[in-house]
Amino acid sequence: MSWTEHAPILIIAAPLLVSFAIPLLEKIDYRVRNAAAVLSLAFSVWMVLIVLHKIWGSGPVVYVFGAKSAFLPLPSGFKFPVRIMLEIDNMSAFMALSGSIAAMVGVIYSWAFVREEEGGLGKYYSLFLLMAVGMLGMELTGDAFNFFVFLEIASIASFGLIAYRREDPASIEASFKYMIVSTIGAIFVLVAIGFLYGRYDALNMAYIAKHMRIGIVERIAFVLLMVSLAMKAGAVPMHMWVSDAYGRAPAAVTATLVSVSQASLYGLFRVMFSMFGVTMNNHFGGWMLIIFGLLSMFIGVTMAIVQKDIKRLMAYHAISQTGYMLLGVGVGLAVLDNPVALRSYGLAAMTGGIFHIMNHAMYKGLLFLTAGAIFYRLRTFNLNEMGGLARKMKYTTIYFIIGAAAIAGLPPFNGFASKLMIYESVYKFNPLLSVVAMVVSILTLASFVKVFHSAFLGPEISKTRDVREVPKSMVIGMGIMAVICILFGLFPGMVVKYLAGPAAVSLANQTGYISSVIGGGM
Amino acid sequence: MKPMSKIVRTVAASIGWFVFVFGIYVIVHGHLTPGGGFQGGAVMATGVALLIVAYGGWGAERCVGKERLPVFESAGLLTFIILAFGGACLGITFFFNFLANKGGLFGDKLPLGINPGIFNSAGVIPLMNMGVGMEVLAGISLILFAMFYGTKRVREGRCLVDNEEKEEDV
Amino acid sequence: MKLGVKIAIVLLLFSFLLMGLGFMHKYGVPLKSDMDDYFINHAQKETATNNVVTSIVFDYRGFDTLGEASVLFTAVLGVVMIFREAGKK
Amino acid sequence: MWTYIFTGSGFWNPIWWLASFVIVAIFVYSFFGSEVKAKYSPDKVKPFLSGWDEVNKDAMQVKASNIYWGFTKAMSGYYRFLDRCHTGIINDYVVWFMAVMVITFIAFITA
Amino acid sequence: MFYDIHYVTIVFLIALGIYAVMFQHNLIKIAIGIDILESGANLLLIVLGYRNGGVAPIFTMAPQGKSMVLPTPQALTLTAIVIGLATTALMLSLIVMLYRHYGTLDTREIRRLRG
Repeated sequence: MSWTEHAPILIIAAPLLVSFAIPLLEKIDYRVRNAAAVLSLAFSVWMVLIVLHKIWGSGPVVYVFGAKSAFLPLPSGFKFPVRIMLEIDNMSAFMALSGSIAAMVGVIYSWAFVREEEGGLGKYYSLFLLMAVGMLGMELTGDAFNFFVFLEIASIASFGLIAYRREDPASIEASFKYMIVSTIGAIFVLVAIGFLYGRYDALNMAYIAKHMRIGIVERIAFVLLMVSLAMKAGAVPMHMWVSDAYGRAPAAVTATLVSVSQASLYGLFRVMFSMFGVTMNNHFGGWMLIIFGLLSMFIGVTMAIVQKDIKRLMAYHAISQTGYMLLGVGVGLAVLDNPVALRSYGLAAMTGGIFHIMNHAMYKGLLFLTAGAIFYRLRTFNLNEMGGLARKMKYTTIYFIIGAAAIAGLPPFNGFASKLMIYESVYKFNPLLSVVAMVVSILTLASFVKVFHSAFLGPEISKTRDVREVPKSMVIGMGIMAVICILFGLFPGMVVKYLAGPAAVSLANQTGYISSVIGGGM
Repeated sequence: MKPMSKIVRTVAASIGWFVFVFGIYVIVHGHLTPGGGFQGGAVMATGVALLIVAYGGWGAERCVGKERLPVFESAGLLTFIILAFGGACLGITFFFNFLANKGGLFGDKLPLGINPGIFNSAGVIPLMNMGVGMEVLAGISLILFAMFYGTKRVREGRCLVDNEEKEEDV
Repeated sequence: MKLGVKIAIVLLLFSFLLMGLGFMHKYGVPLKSDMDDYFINHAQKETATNNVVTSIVFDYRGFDTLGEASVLFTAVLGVVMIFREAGKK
Repeated sequence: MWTYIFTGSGFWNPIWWLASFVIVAIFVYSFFGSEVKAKYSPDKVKPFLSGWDEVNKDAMQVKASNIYWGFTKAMSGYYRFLDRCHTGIINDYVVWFMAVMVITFIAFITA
Repeated sequence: MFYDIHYVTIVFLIALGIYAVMFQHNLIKIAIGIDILESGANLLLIVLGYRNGGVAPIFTMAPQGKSMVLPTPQALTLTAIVIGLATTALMLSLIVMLYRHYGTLDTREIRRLRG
C-alpha cells in the first residue's frame, strides 16, 4: 500500500510534530516558524481530503496504532479491541475538514495580527497548533479515554491562548473562569469513562456500544457525559464561560475556538448516537438536546442584542447558533427509532444541523476575524467608540457584510441554506420549535444591523480618522472564509450531497459504526 | 529568593546527585520495575526544586542551565514522536514497536512468565521512556523556574507593559 | 434559600454518584476482564516487556501517552507564556 | 443538482433565487431608475439645522447602546432577570452546571 | 446493591471537590477543590481495577501463584495524573496574574466580565 494508508494519523501527527519542533525552528527565523505552522495545517487539510475520498469509496476508515496492520482492529483470535484506534466515518471527516480549515485560516491571520513586540510568539504558535491537534484528535478518535486526553489538550492550549493578552485583566479572568468550568467538565467525562470501563472492561466506543445493556450505571454515565459535553459546547444555561472566553481571546484564537467547541459538540453527538443510540431512551436524549437548543438560541440572541462589546456580542451569537445545531440534530435523535419519520424529516433536520456546524465555523470565524481587524486598528472592542470605518477598511467591510448576511440567514449565503433545512424539517416535527428558530434569526439580523451601523456607517469620528486597511495576511485569512461562505451558499447541493448528508446518515447508523470495528456479526 | 545557609547548600549538593541518579535509574528500568519516563522525570525535577530552594534561582539556574531546558524538552518530545513515526516509516503502523524481539538494540527475547528481567529487551519502549523522561525533567523544571521568576517579575511589575488599570464601567 | 439550593445540589450529586457506584461490581471482583487479561498474558510475548503497565503506556495505548506528553508540553508553554518578560521575544 | 437541496418539506435553489432577484432588479431599475438625476451642488449636502450650529461629528453618531433602546426598555423585566443570572462569579457558573446535571439526573432516572 | 468503603470514599472526594468549588470564594481553595476532584476520579479508576489478592502487574521477580490486578486503570491513572499536574500548574499561574491585576483572591470581586 502507498503512504496514503497513513493519512489518518498524519492529520494529527503533522501539526503535533511541528508544534514540538517550533522551539527549535524559532531559533532560525520567525518566517520559518510561521510558514511551518501554516504548512502543517494545510497538510492536515489535504490529508483530511484524502481520507474523505477514501471514505466515499469504501466506508469508514479504521487506523489501529501499533498493530501489525492498521486495518485489523481486533487481535487475531479475540473478539475485543485492545489498541487505540482512529475511527473516521463521514461525520468525523466532515468535522475535521471544517476544523482544520478554520485552524489554517487562524494561523494565516495570526501572521500579522499578533505582533512580534507582544512577545512569546513561538509559544503562541505552538499552542495554536496544539489546540488544533486536540480538536482534530477529538474528532477522529474511536477510543473513549483518548477522547478525554485530546479534550484536555484542546482545553489547556486554549486556556493559555485566551490569556495571551495578559495586560488586559479581563482576559486572565476569562481564561481562569473557562479553566475552572472546563476542568470540572473534563473530570466528569473521565468519571463517566471510568464507569463504563468498570462495566465493560473496554475503552473502545464501538465495543462499548455493542455490549451496552442499560442499567443505573450506564444512565449515570450517560448524563455525566451529556451534560459535561453540552457545557463544553456552550449550551445555555452553562454558557457563561463562552461569552467571557470568546470575547477576550485574540481574534485568530477565537475563530478556531469556535471549532474547538464544536469538537465537543461532535463528542456529544457521537456519545448520544453511536455509543448509546437507540438502546438508551432516545426520546429523552433528543428532547434534552431540543430544550438545550431552544434555550441557547433564545437566551443567546437576547443577550447579544444589548451588548456593546463587539466580540462579546458575537460570542453570544455563537451560543445562539449552537442552539440551531442542537435543535436540528436533537430532532433527528428524537425520531431515531421511528424509520418513517426519520426518513421523511429526521435526516433532513440532522443534515441541516450538521451543515450548520460547518457554516457556523466559517461565518462566525469570519466575523470574529473582522472584529479582530477592527481591534487591530482601533485597539478597542467598544462599539460606542467606533464609527465610519466603511470608508477606511473596504475589505473588512465587505467581509463583515458577507459574514453578517450569512449568520442572519439572508438568501444567497450559506447560513440561509442550513437554516431553511432546519426550519422546514423541524416544522414537521413540531411547528412551535420552527417559529422560535425564525424569531431568533430575525433578532440575529437586528443585532448585526446594530453592529454594522455603529462600527462601519456614520460619520468619521476623531478616533477613526487615520485608520488604514489591515495587513495582507489578515485580508487573505478573512478572504478564504468569505469565499467559502459564498461558495457554500451558491452550491449547497454539493455540500449536502457529499459532506453533510453522508455525515447525517453515518451518525444515525449505529450498527455501521460498530461493525466497522467489531465486524458484522452482532 | 536568597541562597540558604551553608549547611543546607552542602546537604542539598550532596543529596541532589542521589536524586538525579535515582531518577535516571527509574527511567532506564521503566520496562522492568515500577516506574518509567514520567515518574523518573518527576523524581529528577524534585532535585531541581531542591536546588532552587537551597541555592536560590540564580544558583540553580547555573547548575541546571536554564537556556538549554526548552531545547532539551523539544528534543525529548521529538525523540518520542519520531520513534512513534518509525513504525509508520517502515510501512507498518504508527507506534509499532519495531525493535522488539528483533535482536540488536533492546531487542532480546524475554522468557515468558516470572523472570528476573533482561535489561536489553522491550524494543523502543526504553528509548521512549528516555525521551519522555527528558521532556518531563525539562518541562517541570521550566514550570518551576517560570513560576519562581514569574512571581518575582510580577511583583516587581516587569511582566506587564501597560500598568495602569483601566476601570471600565460595565 | 440560595444556600439551601446549593446544599441540595451537592447532596443530590453525592447520592446519584453513590447510587451509580452501588450498581458497580463488588470491590475486588471485576465483572469482566477480557482486555486486561489479554494484556497480562500477551505483553511479554508481543512487546518483550516485564512491566505490563509500561507496555500498555508505551505500546498498546502509546497514543494516549503522546497526548499526555503534549499536555505537559502545553502546560509548560502556557505557564512560560503567561510569565514572559515584557518587551522580550 | 449542484445547488438543489431538499429541506424536509420543500426545496431551495440559490441559482433560481439569484436569477429571479436579477430579473426583478432589472424590472425595478427600468421602471424607476430613469428619474432625472439631481445636479450636485455644495449647498445641497450641507445639513440644514434650523439655524443651530453643526454638532461635532463624534456626537452625531448614534451610539451602540442607544440603538434598540425601546426594545430593551420594553423587555426590561426579562433583562433584569438575565442580569441576575449572569453574575460573573465563578462559583455561580459551577452552580449552574451542577444544577443542570442534577435536574437531568432526576429527569432521567425517573423517566 | 452493596456499598464498599472504597466507593463511598470516591464519591465523598468528588462531592467534597464540588463543594469547595461551589461554596468557597478563595481562588486558592477553588484550586484545591479541583485537585481533590481529580484525586477522586483517579481513585475511581484505580479501585475499579483491583482484583482480590492481586499483585502489581510486573513480572520481574513477581511472587509465584498470585493473580495480577488489572493493568489498564493504572496506565489511565498515570495519564490522568499528568493531566492534573498540567492543569494545576496553569491554574496557579493564572491565580498569580489575577492577584496582580485585581489585588484580591476573592471571586466576588473578580467579576469584570458579566452581563
